[in-house]
Amino acid sequence: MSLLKVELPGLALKNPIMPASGCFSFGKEYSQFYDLSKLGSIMVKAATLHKRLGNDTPRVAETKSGMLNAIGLQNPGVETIINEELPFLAGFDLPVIANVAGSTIEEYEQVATALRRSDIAAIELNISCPNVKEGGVQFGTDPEVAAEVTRRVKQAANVPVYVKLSPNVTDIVAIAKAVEQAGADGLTMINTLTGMTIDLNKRRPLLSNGVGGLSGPAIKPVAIRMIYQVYEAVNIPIIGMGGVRDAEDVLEFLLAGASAVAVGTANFENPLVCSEIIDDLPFVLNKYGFDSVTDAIGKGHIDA
Amino acid sequence: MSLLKVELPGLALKNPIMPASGCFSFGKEYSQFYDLSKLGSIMVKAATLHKRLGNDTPRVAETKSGMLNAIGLQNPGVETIINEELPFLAGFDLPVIANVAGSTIEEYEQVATALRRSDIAAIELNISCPNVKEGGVQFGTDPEVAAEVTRRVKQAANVPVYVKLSPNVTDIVAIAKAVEQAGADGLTMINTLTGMTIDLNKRRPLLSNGVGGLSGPAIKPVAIRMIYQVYEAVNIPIIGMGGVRDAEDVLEFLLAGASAVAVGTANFENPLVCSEIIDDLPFVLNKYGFDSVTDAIGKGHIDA
Amino acid sequence: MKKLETHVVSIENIAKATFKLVIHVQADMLNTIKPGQFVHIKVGEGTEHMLRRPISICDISNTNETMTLIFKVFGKGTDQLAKLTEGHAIDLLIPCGNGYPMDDIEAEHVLLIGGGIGVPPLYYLGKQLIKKGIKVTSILGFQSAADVFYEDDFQTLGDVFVATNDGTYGIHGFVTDVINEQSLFGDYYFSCGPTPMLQAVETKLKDTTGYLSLEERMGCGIGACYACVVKTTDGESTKKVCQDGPVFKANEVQL
Amino acid sequence: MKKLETHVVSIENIAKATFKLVIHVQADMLNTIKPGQFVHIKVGEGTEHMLRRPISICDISNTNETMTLIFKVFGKGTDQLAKLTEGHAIDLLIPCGNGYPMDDIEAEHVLLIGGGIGVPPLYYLGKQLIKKGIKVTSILGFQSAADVFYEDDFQTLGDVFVATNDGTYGIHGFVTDVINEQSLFGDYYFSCGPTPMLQAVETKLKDTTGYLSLEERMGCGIGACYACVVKTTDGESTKKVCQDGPVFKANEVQL
Ligand SMILES: Cc1cc2nc3c(=O)[nH]c(=O)nc-3n(C[C@H](O)[C@H](O)[C@H](O)COP(=O)(O)OP(=O)(O)OC[C@H]3O[C@@H](n4cnc5c(N)ncnc54)[C@H](O)[C@@H]3O)c2cc1C
Ligand SMILES: Cc1cc2nc3c(=O)[nH]c(=O)nc-3n(C[C@H](O)[C@H](O)[C@H](O)COP(=O)(O)OP(=O)(O)OC[C@H]3O[C@@H](n4cnc5c(N)ncnc54)[C@H](O)[C@@H]3O)c2cc1C
Ligand SMILES: Cc1cc2nc3c(=O)[nH]c(=O)nc-3n(C[C@H](O)[C@H](O)[C@H](O)COP(=O)(O)O)c2cc1C
Ligand SMILES: Cc1cc2nc3c(=O)[nH]c(=O)nc-3n(C[C@H](O)[C@H](O)[C@H](O)COP(=O)(O)O)c2cc1C
Ligand code: FES
Ligand code: FES
Repeated sequence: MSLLKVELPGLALKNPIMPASGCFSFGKEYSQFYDLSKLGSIMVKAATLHKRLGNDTPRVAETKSGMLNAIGLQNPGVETIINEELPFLAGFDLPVIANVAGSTIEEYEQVATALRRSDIAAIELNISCPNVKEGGVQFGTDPEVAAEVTRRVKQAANVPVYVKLSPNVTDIVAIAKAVEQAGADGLTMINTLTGMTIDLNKRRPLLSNGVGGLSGPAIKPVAIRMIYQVYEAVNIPIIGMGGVRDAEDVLEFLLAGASAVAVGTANFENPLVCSEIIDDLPFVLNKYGFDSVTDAIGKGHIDA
Repeated sequence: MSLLKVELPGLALKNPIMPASGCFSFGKEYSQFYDLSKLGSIMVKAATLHKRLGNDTPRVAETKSGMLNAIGLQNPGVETIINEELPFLAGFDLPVIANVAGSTIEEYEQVATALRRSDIAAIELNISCPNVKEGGVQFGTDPEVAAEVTRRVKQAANVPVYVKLSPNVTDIVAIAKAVEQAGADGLTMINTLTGMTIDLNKRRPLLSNGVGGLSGPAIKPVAIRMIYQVYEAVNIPIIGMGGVRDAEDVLEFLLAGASAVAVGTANFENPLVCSEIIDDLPFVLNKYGFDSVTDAIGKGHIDA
Repeated sequence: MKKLETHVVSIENIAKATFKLVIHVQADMLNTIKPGQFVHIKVGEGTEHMLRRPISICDISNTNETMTLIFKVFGKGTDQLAKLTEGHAIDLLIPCGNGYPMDDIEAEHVLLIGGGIGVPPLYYLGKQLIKKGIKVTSILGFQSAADVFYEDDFQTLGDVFVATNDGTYGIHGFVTDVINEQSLFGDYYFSCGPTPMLQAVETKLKDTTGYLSLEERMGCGIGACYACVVKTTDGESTKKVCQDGPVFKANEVQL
Repeated sequence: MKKLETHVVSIENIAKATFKLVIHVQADMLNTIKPGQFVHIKVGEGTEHMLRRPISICDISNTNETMTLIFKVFGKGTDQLAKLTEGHAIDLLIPCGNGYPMDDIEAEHVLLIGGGIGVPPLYYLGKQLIKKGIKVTSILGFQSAADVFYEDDFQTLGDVFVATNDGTYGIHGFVTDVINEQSLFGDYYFSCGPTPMLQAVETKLKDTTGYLSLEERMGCGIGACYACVVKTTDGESTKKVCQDGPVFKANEVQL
């Protein structure tokens, strides 16, 4: 299956498919459905310095071809993750990408520092979580702040750092360039769009947090547009995500400029989706005349 | 049907439902399906100073629970619109909202000035069209520029001016406040989200324009969120839009803070949709315990 | 747990907006199912509904190789499920959640206390309890006469008391009113229904060992997304309804 | 034009990925239909597909009160239409577009030149032409043998020449090759098919009066959204395929 191989900083991927952060926990539950070693990689759930209990429920709501979530970064804290969650994944043949979150630049640094003692292959720096009062999206909407977090986490980390961009900005290219200059090894995009739905009976926002992050097929056109624009402006690789649920979606992300693709919401619809996409991808590449994944990357651009 | 009545600057609406600009042309085609006098109002297609032929085709693409369009403001120019299109609407009992676009502040002013000689009830100032190279969205992404266009068009116009906001911004509240301060009589929101889809066979963006505007149910959560946030920050009324296709959607927009609601993409799915919503709305208001449309406006807010 | 693509054997409207859906499931899968578990159902085939819907398992039949679900039309998803017809394909995650602790029960007389769409899972539970020689008394609460279902089926398990909120059928009032009026007691209780009912039951029967089945909006349904958490009583940690529940010991979590 | 909610009478796979769909339509509506018009079909019931799909009217039967469409599975929407079954509901805008100018034709011998899914609308046109006593010769182009459909039906109208691009059936080549080889001519032609074919036909038959039916991606399908425009030959203005077309006089618009 060498036609599916992709080499990215820190990540020798046997295929470009991985579950997106927050949608796959630390893998254990989905390992009931298929062998996780089949995956290109796994982006595990966000880690903060200390345990967080997250937001009140309801935390999710369905929307047309999408969903809103406001989990609020619930996690047991980075130490527990290193000691109790990551060892399970060591039993599989795949590089792990840790998702790092925080409320302050210092917290981001501390989480990245703690992760030096783990076996992860890369860090996904989450400066784009819209579902927490402090920390998260404000780091991802200002190019200078985004660059500063990136710089500090790069110094703290001993693995390549991929910065996860927020789509809730006027100019995604400016943020992408700023974090590239600050030393990011790659980008992951997009995180969720900030949205809301109102419960007509209760006359209040349905999610206890008020707003939540919109994900799923509904947002795919926004993801493709942003990846397309950023691909033309930066020289670091992009891991794409936003609404992927089949191998043709994956090819569309590759053409837009992604070098690998993560799948989030679609795991809830179909727990086997990543495995099925990996099976289908060779046929889809072939159908559209591509020799390999790397052959398709960026090929949707005018001057490609 | 006084329970459906809403009074807005320049607009005495018998009900809060109107077709959204660009999705209903100047009404003639849809008048085959029902009597346009049934509508609360109509937002007609964008007018620029001179005739524009718009973008090359393909101009539309379907996406999951939505669509992309890049019509490119094709229109016969404001004079022809006044002389040949608007007279048809004079035969119906409804206030007309003209949509004003341009490539320069001067063009916006000139279109608004020309419209003094027409019978419109209000202007919708379109500073948020993502589908033209010049003019459009850049006026809608910077608060100061948005305020300046608003000020100049307010001076030129002899009817209330509603400013149509772009959702493609980091901080929609800042833009809303800026145009309120500049004298806007109301807001209409949201215009389309910038998106893209790639043709896997051609290996190029499907729309000839590359990017297009994403509309339809897919974007409703983003529209609700933005209206909810802006409602808490301004004192001028909001006409809401984005993904509406039934009377429950309309109620959700009212609860979020919209005083009236426009329907765009859903007209393509169902040419009778506005008429059907107007029929259903009294029952839906009743089902959820509201005495009237005005009773529901803003009632989804915590302190309502 | 498995993703199972199977088909509808029958569907029937058994009460106001309430449907009994019988689905083909092979015996080897049925044998793994414990009372109180649920299935997570895909609505339709496309992307319009990205989230599955959790529905409790109401009954199973090894002979027919079927599973019965009872659901009420609540929103767009259950409305679409109600339009399923015989032979139509259906896609489930099965079985989900923990179920009632059948092995550890040392009881002689169990109260089954169900409200509305909380009634269904208690039926299969009751069947299993009487198989173990345990006496079962059922207290079923509904909105009104038109909503009542499965009274006869529960009758085959033991005594049944039906209450309606508006008094149009059975006893007028809530399930807790029935417990008061009839001075019912058991050495164990199992309850499923709306949260206010569970709270009332938990308070009323505070000296009896009890288990409650909870509802929460779900994403994955398998424990991976943290959508469906409830706080433990001490407020220090959370449990997942889809994985640690839906059945919890009374007073284990905050209602 | 009307929004019509009706049902499927029959559906049949008649060639590779090609389906013949017969729909119930009442006679009073059928009487308004002109050859070359199309219907705009809603795909599924939910929001997943917000845009309708334009499909040409291939035939109508007043006696049966039916309309026939022939379509090829191309993407997700036509794939879903292919899964329709007898009796299933279907929602159409009908009739759309202008159709071929039947009343103004002063011709003795008309060439019908169709390619692939451009073939269907020519059938009902041909039927109407021979009713007017006009001689019809059909030239139908397909990819390969497996794609050929409706040859026998066209045979009832007059001479038929079938060409396939790969030579697996009929004449090897394009429809314009057939016109060359067989030295076919008429005093009028009507053509429908892929743009490169229409361009070749327009050039080849530049001295004959002709009408072309075009395809363009559509939004509304009724003339209100400006999605489906084509530039007029002078480049100064546009026409809408859905309203001014789909049939245009040769050389009226830029292909
Ligand atoms: C463990 C469990 C077992 C259940 N068993 C049954 C049963 O046997 N019979 C029955 O009729 N109902 C049962 N329910 C409730 C049922 O899941 C909801 O009524 C249903 O999901 C509503 O979907 P909808 O599309 O009609 O509503 P919508 O409001 O359109 O649904 C939108 C979203 O909200 C979620 N949602 C809405 N209400 C609930 C709810 N009460 N609980 C969980 N999610 C909800 C939906 O799953 C969906 O994701 C159970 C719920 C849980 C958690
Ligand atoms: C006036 C007219 C008459 C037609 N008549 C027939 C016919 O009789 N038989 C037949 O098989 N096909 C016909 N077509 C083409 C048919 O409409 C497309 O094949 C179909 O819309 C593809 O939809 P899809 O969902 O399978 O493809 P997708 O690619 O999934 O569709 C996505 C979107 O693109 C649009 N689209 C894709 N291809 C085309 C196309 N070639 N023309 C217009 N829109 C397109 C779809 O309508 C939809 O909005 C006709 C087209 C037009 C404009
Ligand atoms: C329930 C849920 C939880 C998520 N949690 C995280 C998270 O902890 N960290 C993060 O970076 N992104 C998180 N995301 C965002 C996803 O990783 C992904 O960027 C987004 O959902 C878009 O992809 P999709 O459309 O395939 O879901 C979460 C998304 C969902 C739906
Ligand atoms: C085909 C099309 C054309 C549009 N043209 C215009 C326009 O000319 N001026 C404008 O302000 N908005 C235009 N819009 C945006 C709509 O008015 C509306 O803001 C948007 O589509 C969201 O509403 P919807 O989801 O109900 O379609 C257009 C939208 C579509 C789909
Ligand atoms: S629904 Fe995902 S953890 Fe329970
Ligand atoms: S499809 Fe809307 S104008 Fe033709």
